[in-house]
Amino acid sequence: MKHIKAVIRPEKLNEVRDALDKAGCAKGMMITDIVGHGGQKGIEQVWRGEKYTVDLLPKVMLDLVVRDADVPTVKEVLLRVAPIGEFGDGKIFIYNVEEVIRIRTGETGEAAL
Amino acid sequence: MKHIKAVIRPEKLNEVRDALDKAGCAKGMMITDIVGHGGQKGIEQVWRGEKYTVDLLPKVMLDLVVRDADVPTVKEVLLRVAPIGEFGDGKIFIYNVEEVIRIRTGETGEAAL
Amino acid sequence: MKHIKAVIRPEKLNEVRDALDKAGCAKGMMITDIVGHGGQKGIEQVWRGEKYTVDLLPKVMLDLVVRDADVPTVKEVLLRVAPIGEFGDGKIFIYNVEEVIRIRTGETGEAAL
Amino acid sequence: MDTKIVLDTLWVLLGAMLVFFMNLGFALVESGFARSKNAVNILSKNFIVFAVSSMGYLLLGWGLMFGDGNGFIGTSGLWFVGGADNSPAVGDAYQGVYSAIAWTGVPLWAKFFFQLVFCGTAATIVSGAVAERIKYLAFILFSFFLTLLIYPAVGHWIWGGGFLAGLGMWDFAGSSVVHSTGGWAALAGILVLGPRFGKYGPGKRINPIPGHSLPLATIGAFVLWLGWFGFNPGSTMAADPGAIAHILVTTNTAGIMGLLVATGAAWLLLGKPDLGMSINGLLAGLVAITAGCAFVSVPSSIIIGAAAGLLVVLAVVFFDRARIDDPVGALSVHLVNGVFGTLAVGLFAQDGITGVATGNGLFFGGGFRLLGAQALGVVTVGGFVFAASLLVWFLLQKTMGIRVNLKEEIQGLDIGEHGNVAYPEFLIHKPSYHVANGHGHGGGAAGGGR
Amino acid sequence: MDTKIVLDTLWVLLGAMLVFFMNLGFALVESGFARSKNAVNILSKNFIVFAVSSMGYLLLGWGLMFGDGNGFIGTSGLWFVGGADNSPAVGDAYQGVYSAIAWTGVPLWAKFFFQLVFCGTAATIVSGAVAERIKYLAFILFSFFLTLLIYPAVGHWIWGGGFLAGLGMWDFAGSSVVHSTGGWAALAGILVLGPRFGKYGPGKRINPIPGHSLPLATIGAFVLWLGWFGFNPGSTMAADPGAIAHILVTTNTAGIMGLLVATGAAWLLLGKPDLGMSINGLLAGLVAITAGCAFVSVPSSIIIGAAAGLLVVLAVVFFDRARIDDPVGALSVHLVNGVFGTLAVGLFAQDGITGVATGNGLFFGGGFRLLGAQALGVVTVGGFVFAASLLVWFLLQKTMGIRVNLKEEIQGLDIGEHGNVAYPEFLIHKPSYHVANGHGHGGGAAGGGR
Amino acid sequence: MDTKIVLDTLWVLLGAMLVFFMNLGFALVESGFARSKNAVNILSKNFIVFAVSSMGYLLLGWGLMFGDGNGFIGTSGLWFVGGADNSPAVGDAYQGVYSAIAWTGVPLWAKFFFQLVFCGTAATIVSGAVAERIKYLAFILFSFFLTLLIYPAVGHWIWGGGFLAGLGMWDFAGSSVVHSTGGWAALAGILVLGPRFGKYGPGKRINPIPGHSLPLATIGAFVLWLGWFGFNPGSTMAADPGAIAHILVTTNTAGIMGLLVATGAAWLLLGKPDLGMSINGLLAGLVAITAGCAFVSVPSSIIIGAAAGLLVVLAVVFFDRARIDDPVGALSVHLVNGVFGTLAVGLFAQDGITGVATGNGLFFGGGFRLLGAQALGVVTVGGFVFAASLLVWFLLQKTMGIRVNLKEEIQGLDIGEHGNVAYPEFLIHKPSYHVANGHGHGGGAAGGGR
Ligand SMILES: Nc1ncnc2c1ncn2[C@@H]1O[C@H](COP(=O)(O)OP(=O)(O)O)[C@@H](O)[C@H]1O
Ligand SMILES: Nc1ncnc2c1ncn2[C@@H]1O[C@H](COP(=O)(O)OP(=O)(O)O)[C@@H](O)[C@H]1O
Ligand SMILES: Nc1ncnc2c1ncn2[C@@H]1O[C@H](COP(=O)(O)OP(=O)(O)O)[C@@H](O)[C@H]1O
Repeated sequence: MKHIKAVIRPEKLNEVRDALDKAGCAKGMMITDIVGHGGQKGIEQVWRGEKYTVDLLPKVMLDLVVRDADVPTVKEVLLRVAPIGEFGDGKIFIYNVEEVIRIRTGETGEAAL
Repeated sequence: MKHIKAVIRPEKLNEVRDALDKAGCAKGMMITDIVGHGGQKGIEQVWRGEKYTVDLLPKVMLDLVVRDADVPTVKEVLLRVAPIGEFGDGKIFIYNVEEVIRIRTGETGEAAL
Repeated sequence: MKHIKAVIRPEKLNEVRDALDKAGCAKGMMITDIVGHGGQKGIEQVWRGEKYTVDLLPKVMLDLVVRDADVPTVKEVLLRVAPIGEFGDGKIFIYNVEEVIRIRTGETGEAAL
Repeated sequence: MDTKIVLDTLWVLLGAMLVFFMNLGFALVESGFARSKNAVNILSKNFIVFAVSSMGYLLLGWGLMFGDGNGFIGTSGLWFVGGADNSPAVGDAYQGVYSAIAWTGVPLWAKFFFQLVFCGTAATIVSGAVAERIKYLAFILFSFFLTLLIYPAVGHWIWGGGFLAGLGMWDFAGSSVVHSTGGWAALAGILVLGPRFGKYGPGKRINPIPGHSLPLATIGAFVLWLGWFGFNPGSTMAADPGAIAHILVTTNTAGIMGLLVATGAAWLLLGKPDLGMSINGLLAGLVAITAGCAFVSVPSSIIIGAAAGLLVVLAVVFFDRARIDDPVGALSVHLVNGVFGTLAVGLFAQDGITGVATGNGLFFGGGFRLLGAQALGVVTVGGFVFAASLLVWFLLQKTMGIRVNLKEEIQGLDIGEHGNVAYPEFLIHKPSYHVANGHGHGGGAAGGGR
Repeated sequence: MDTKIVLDTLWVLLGAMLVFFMNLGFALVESGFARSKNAVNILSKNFIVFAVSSMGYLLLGWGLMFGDGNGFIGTSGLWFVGGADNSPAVGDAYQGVYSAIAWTGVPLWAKFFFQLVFCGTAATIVSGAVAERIKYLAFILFSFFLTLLIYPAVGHWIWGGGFLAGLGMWDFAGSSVVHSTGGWAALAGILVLGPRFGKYGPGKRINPIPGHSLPLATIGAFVLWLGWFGFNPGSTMAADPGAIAHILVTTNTAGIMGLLVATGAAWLLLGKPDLGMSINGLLAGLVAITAGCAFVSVPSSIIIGAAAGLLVVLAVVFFDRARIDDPVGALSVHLVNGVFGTLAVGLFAQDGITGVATGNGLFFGGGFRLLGAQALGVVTVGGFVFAASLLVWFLLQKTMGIRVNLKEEIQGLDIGEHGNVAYPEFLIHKPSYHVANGHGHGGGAAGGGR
Repeated sequence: MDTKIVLDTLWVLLGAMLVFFMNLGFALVESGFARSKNAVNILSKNFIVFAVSSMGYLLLGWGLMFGDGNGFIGTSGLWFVGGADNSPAVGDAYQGVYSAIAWTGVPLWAKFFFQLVFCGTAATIVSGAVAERIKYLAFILFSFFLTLLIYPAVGHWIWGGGFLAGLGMWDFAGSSVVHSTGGWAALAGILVLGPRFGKYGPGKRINPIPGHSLPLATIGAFVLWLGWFGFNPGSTMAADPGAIAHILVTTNTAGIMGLLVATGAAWLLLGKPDLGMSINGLLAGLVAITAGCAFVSVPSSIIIGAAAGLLVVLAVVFFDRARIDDPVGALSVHLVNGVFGTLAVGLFAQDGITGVATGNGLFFGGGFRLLGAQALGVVTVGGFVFAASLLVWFLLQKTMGIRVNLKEEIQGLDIGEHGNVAYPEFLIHKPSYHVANGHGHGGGAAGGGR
């Protein structure tokens, strides 16, 4: 099994979820609100007369653990739906998972996904 | 060393921590508030006349890096304490960790846990 | 490529970012607000007459995916800048990353970092 | 100094202060009902709107509304409240150009400030309805024209000795003058602006967009409730004990009935007693009694309030079905119940109940005479305010544009319009949900966290 | 119109508005002191409770309290404030069935509204004490009975010409009538409901459950402080300059002493000047001076306030040790200090200090006569309200149930009872802690984030 | 009872209550403008400061300010407002030791409470300026000395029949007595304390430290706006209809001009209409008109307010460049505009405009006489308050220390000083940013989340 970590724009979350649902390859997911930076530049703000740039921008981190066979589909979906074509579209990182257990039943392996 | 990521019900966090303490196998942990979904269905809400279902539910993500030898104990504790027997009890994912360093001292490996 | 997860003191975040910038080895990062505990003791608080100790302290989790060649530099920077020499300085965990993709362009591998 | 003048001035100024404080109430209800990414924008609008109204009404609005003139508009003492006036003289002793308001024996500046806070209320109603997509500057300019020209015209007709008053229309504290005027102006704005991005999906799909803070909204509701005790009883503009006590009780009674009935209706229809609907219910009851608070009995106020509570629930659902996107329910509260309240005078009025010779309403044997006058007022005010507002909105749209661009709307107006965020230290995320009447994930691409 | 009537009416209505505004204060203190997952529920309760009280008191409460009758209850003009009454006539000129309150020369509806806001206060006190576990509907029904029957009975005895007044008991603005009545009703509710899940662990373990927003609670405290300037000085129900100025100062002085002493006591006992305790201290001082504000000197008000500040700290600790789970400290503030304040009249009263012939208290040479009457009042009110409330709570429990189920309690009442959450966009998590007097992680299974 | 006494008392107490409520306004503006990790501390300071002021002013402050004495200080009836006094007698009928305030015919306790709330305002101004680094106890003690000694001295000179009044200086509602006094005391405190950790970087670098909640700050601004309608019109201490209506309008007009001009200036200078600056602009306009509200015309109030709106924007920038770290802009609002407002009387006064014989200001043909007196007042008050405050701050620093240690400052004062956190359930993080005028990441080591 693989762990796919995708950092995406918060406003794309719902679209991505819909697309993954349709592709039938995301049985479960974890969503974390993070801030990050990569190539994207920051947002200018003002505080009572002083300008500054908030350079850590809000992103959504999507963590999916999927069967090895589903990895290509998930990648394809993400690359299709998540970008708007500007800096800040995000990245995908893939890791190996050694074991998965469903807490409710104790099932392990792909059955637990 | 292994990284054990457990997604559990927020209301079980304290019980789980107590049990891990007692089992003596969690020297440190990282706790993140996430939202997620798996088999559990959402919560119905109302906003001035419109009903909707919040389908991403709050979960707590517990990240523990432990000695290989402690993995079975941690699994046992989690499977015993975390579930209430309904959808939404959560999952356990296990990963390999290549290196650990304690920032304060620079110690590495199991000594750093 | 390696995934370096560093749990540090929130008040050290900016210094660490500056130092990583200078070292030129952090093209991007993910920052998550977590709570955790390790060796550090909690903070005493009061609520209308009852004392208690908040034992999960706020930490910042810094996730960097870097080229293998950059790992030593990042470690060096973190060990130099992040600690104040007291319990609670945090830890570094290193994992293997199997694949990286830049969502905007579809580039993969080190080119995507 | 004549004691009555002192007493009346104290009462008028106390009332005016309470109504002024309603600006805070509106600011909080509206920002609580909106998303956090637009909270600074809404607070800014509600913060500046009273300043803008103060300018517009001082500059010209007061003169148009109360200056002597014809049945349609004031033509004397127009600028800067600068006409001749020997207030607090009343009746025959009065000499000046603001004779339509010479019945109340308080100093000119007391009259002005009291009328100003009402004018400001009309402007602030618009704010919530056009929230989460309008340009800050466009809102400021619209408010200026509303308080400079549109509101004063309507006010002249009904309170400034104009033709509607002459035709026997009664609006004690402004269900029409203030609330429906604000409501019609808001409706015009909503239609020109269009709905918020992501509010309506394909087909019949309606995406609820929950507000970000019910505590803020609730504080606002209480502040408005308090303010209404200045709004209605204060509109006697005289410290008449019997009248003000009566009005206070009819006002409160209608408000609580609106609250109770809207809560109950939501409970029955939706299965849960939704707090947002309870708040709208209270406000609906208060708006509905505003025209008639001095003309109807306490039992009648129970009925009016209860009807308002039901109306507001239905209206909220109606406007959503009609795809008229009103983020805070301003139309359902102020427009629908402003109209209803004005008509209710024609139904429930009892001649002279607090001393005013309104004649009786339909239910008290007065026949259709009063109801007819009220209906005429409703239609005239509605037609004029809606048309005039449409015109102003269109002019603004053609010249400067009134809607922020899509990217800014998605990111939130706070950054785009103000360079501020409301809560810089809090972790904020957009809730994700499924909608009962649609499929897929709610909000679609309706925009991310902060 | 008689000038005195106008003056008195203005003062009474100003006071009433300030007391009305205390509803906001209670809403904020209580919701700030509770967890965010129950905030909508508490706001909803405090929002609807004044509506329910308005109904109950209009329907029958006023009649039972002030209708002419016997020493125990009013029996005339019971329904809908509908009895004969020629207010604002006073004294011999008065003709009507509400003669117990004919001493104040204001219109009937002014009397009604002023008394209503006090009745509403009693009901709102209960809300905080039973927070975080009671069913919304059960609270609504209890409030209805409280304001329809229980409060009016007590009110009749003390303010409605009933037997306690006859026995020489004095309660100027309601330490007993309002605060201890609310407190006893709350105590009964707490006992029937039981503590919140997770509040008490095995052995002696007490888990503190911190509230979610000290800013909300602090806003509430300031609003209550302001409101008390209507509560106490307004209770003259007449614009008597010397008396109202005196009462304003004794009220403020007792409040600040409560605040200072409670802060100091917390600082010494706990090592830190806990803001929550400061807030409770202020309120304790204000409650304690409520009975005696018009009967004691400014120096005495210093002592009463200081004692209240100490009492409230001890009471908070006591109730927690006794496992009586009162999330906001309502018992410590309103019950304990309502009782103390009533007794304090028997100690500190100075005959005629603002013109009322109370006789002197124990410390001013009056012996035990007054103190005895006060004590009798305390016991009678306590016995009756506690018993009657227990009965109502039991009936509600048997018929509809008064406590939400455990799952709902853990998830939070906002979702279960209202289908709303207070802050849909904020990331919220339950703080995790160790308790000084226990072991293991605090809150045990006391429920997760949102 | 003389009707005028009743009327005046009602007005004075209403004004006093409104000014009292400004404590809430200050608490919210200041805590909203500060970081969440210090919110409990700021709320605690603002909550206790009125209690401390009440003590200090009751104990001795009132006596020093209004007790008969010499031109510099009161010497009779010093303690506990205990001197002989037959208020509400006025003029020749007055017998007592507080003759400087015998012109207003209200009871002694009404005079006291009204003056107390002004004294409390001066103390609360300091709170914001020294925020986020001062020890709670040090602030309490400073406030005590300020209200016990420093404020009363200045008050005596100007309002207590002292030498500045004798020299023809006029300060109607306290631009100098209250606002600049608070401002100078704050400046002294800031200089002794030094800037917050992380505020200024190497070179010219200035790190903005955004406040944590603009909604809180906005609520506060509205509450202050309302409060000012008590502050200025109430300072007639008599229910004089013409005067109070006039003052109300000049007050509001100056406030809105401050708001509009500051918003516009920020828009032009920074590209965005920053809400924080709008709030400071409103307050600047209100402070600037405070001295002259009864002495200038409505058109003049427009100019004064507009100038204040510009001044405050420049002052905020100036103090930051000068590395005088004032987290909430208290100096720019209260000190700069308190001074400006005092001088503005010398420019814009029109003799007898509301009946007071001030003589004309420079722009109305009065020459430099009045302006000279005002300038003398500004310098004298500034010199004395600054020096006396410096002394007190130094004494506190030497004995107990006035600044929390660095670790506590970084962690936040809420934990260190109070053992509380403002929002225990919310996830809070420090925003990270780059500053336009520096390099590297803003806030440097300026401290983490909570
Ligand atoms: N090397 C990296 N390690 C960790 N996170 C990264 C890395 N690169 C990017 N990210 C995350 O992805 C988000 C989007 O990346 P971004 O630089 O905006 O993409 P791009 O510029 O390639 O379009 C960042 O905000 C950050 O959180
Ligand atoms: N395949 C997965 N990948 C990532 N996270 C998952 C996955 N499956 C479940 N989760 C996480 O675990 C949580 C609990 O899972 P859930 O489906 O409720 O468990 P189950 O239905 O098996 O009892 C989810 O909310 C989600 O955050
Ligand atoms: N074994 C571990 N697994 C997961 N997270 C850990 C572990 N040890 C420490 N941490 C994280 O690192 C943070 C800092 O660790 P801490 O114990 O304070 O370091 P030390 O005591 O070694 O200086 C903790 O709050 C926790 O979030």
